[in-house]
Amino acid sequence: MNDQLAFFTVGIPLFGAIFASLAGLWRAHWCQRIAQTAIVGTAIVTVGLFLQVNEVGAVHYQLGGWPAPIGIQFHVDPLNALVLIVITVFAGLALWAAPTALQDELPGQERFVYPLMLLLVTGLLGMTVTGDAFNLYVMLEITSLSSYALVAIGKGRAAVSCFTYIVMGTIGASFYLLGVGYLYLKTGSLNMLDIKRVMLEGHLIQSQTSITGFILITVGLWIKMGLFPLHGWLPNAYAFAPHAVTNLIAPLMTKVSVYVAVRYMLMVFTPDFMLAHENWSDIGQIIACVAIGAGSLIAYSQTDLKKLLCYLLVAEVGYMVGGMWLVNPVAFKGVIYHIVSDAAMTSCLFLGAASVIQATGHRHVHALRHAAKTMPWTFAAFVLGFLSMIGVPPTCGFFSKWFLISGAVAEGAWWYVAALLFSSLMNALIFFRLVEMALFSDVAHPADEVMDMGKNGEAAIGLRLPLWVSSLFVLGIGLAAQPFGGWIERIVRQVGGWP
Amino acid sequence: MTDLMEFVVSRFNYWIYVVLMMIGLYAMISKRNYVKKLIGMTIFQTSIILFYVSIGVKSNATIPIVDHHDVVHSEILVDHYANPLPHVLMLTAIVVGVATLGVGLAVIEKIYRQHGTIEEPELLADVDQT
Amino acid sequence: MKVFAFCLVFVTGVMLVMTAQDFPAWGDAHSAPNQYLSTYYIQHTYRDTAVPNIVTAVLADYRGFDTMFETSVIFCAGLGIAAILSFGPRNPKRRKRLGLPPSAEGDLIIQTTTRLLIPVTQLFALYVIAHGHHSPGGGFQGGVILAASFILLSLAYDLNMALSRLSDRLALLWGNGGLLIYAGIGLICVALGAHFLEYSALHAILPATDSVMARSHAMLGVEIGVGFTVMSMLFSIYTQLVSLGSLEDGL
Amino acid sequence: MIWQFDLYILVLLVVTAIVSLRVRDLLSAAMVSGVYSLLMCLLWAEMGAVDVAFTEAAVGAGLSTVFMIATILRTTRRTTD
Repeated sequence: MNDQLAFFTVGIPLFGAIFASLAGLWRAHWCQRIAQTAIVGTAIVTVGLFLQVNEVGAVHYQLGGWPAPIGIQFHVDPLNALVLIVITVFAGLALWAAPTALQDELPGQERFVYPLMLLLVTGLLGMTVTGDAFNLYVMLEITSLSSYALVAIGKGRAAVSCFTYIVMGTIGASFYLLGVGYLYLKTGSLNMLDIKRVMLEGHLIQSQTSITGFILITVGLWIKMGLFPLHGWLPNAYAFAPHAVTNLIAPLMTKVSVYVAVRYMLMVFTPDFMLAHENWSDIGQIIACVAIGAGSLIAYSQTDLKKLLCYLLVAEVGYMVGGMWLVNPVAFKGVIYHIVSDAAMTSCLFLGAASVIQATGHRHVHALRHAAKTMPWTFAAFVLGFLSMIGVPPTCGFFSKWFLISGAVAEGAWWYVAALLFSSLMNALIFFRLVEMALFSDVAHPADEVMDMGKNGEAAIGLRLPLWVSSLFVLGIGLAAQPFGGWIERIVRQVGGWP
Repeated sequence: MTDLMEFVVSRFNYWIYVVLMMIGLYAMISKRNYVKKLIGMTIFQTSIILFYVSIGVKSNATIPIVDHHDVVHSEILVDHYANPLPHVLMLTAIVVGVATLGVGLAVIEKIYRQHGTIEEPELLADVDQT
Repeated sequence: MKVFAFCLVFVTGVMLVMTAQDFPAWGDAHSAPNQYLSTYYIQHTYRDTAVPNIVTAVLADYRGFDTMFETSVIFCAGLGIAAILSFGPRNPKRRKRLGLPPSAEGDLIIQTTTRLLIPVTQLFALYVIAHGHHSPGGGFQGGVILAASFILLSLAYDLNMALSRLSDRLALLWGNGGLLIYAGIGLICVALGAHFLEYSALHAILPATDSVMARSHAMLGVEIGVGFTVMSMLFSIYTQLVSLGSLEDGL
Repeated sequence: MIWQFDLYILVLLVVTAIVSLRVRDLLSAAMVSGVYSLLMCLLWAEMGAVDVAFTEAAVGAGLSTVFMIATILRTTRRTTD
């Protein structure tokens, strides 16, 4: 049974989606249980897979029994086993919070929402686990389609935002598809490892076609992860989606796209390929610095709580892209660590925002007024997430910044260091603005009257529990930073071929 | 001159694919009407499919269905059959395209139900009001 | 916006045109993509699977996992569109028909012709599904034609008539069923100790087959599953779109 | 394959693509994009990609156009661009 584990990571949520949608035809409340059971099962499988891979090294699973370049194969190394665990854990938290969040917003929609959520998780897991470039496109599309549908279910501006998301998302996915076509044209293969082998053996890696393929894939993934000049769809789509959906897609979708980009850099195009073009690294970093600066600045000007967090997310994407383009093992350690820690803190922050909005009924940042008094527990977890976003030591955000900065210092990329510090500063400013509202609410403010603030209690327990668990993750990942970071660095050196 | 002609003619599929892709991409970005944007999306996606199909073309080759006679009596000559792999990939891409189109049209209907228009400028004005 | 879009598109176009000079000549049988994997498929497909149509064999067997998720994409779209349109305020004032005559009684000639045409269409669709091993076609194309026959029914009569033959509930059931057939065949292979979708293991339970014919038969099963899902989901998408999600009062 | 035929269809493709985006009546635009799909299907059939052509004829020229027309009749067919 051990050699089938890789398949079950994708298989369990897929079958879960089918059965959840079947059950929805008769008993809508079964959907939720099936979805949660499926995600717990997947989590167990991914942990088992992680332990197995950590012991024996990379595992390959041949679908259809055909050997690698002929058929599709799953490629699981310790790095993507880690990402698989991250996906299932935070998807599990989102699904845990989903029933409470859905109750107010979308009553009677469970029979559609849960199967779509499971299909989304299936796609994310598939994108991480697959070793085939075209299969990744199919997985990307199933992820995108389910997220389009989930975003568009929302009320108000959700539909208009979703249309922009569809157009941009299709451009991104099509660019990716075109890039894969260029690689196929040059190598005749679709398997990632095989593409790398053919390109290295035939010295095709510096040909015009391979370079264009790389650019197309990179730009496609940039659109998918919402890097700054291409981020237009992200804030509105995530902010106006139903809370249950935002909790699921905001922590995971951008991270998985970043992971796919990391994988293309390390596994298909080698680090040597990146270093052969000296100005590329600079261009990547300039874009990342602009993204970090712009994301933080726009976030400061937002008055909508969820939208503010979305712009912070845009800045975080800049961190990871900048770290990738430093092309050194320490920076890659920072990127991988940041994927994990950013999933934890965005999960914590968006769950916190969902709790606050659910408890007060308002999405304006003024919803946080009196929060320290009326909902201390919810607010405490929210503060923990935000401290991590700033980078205060015991939390995981500090260590990810630390690793990224030490990677940047080794390369002498001072602008990137400056952008990271600037972003910390801006996050601190935003944080103090929010804390001021929550703590010093004795000073009268017109919003109290208009929004009828200060009379609500804590958020529902169904939202608070996942919120606390995610804030514990924020702390736990930070406390385990040293051994965990060392382990990541060892794996990154192994995968990227650094000594 | 003949070199240039040959150069153009020998790759004209690739030139046209680039032109169609540019038309589709331009429409997706700059058209104000949402249905027009989706038509642009269809053109964009089909142009990529055209690119893939062009990869697999072999001159003097037939469709990729093996002749029983060849199997039994002689060897299968690879050059006689078009490359099947891009065709398989593009079947999947067409399906994905129609699924995306369907979701896009559903979103357009929802937008029209809410705002009564599918023109971007009027829509954004309407959204800002509410 | 237009100038910006034009510049962006122009830069992309120039990059792609420059790259096209590096491509192998058009129709070159010895270019890299036409050599490496494609040679294997052309030479071995018939021996491995006993299916002459290489595209069907690669689609349903060598890259069957892709096709399973392609079916899931359609399923996902059907589910998602039902979810998008089933919710939200319906504003009756805005539901006026633009430039359409009031819905009249169906035309007798059209209805009679449709009644004659539909059985033939559906029979042809079944042929396309079943004969996909030997000629162009397969589950997807057949499913689309089946869906088209139902759409024809709803156009010639009205939406309720077509929905009485294939209601949205039933469509979802069929869609699930088709996907379950596909994934279920894969799971049976796992239960028999092989990899997911490794059809050759099925010869242990299919009577009178060897491992090559087992692949061929399993591919037929898989195509039938694809056909179910595609038919029901595409028809469901049409009914949702044409009635603004209300499932009454079609065109 | 016959390259003259190829070239002719390719030129027509560009023309129909531009027309479908320029025309101001959405219903006509949908119809012209159906014509575009059908030409594309011809081109692929002629290139030997019969399965792809079959699918495009059924999906692109058939169902996609039907979906688009259904939506246009349910919303609006007028546009200013």
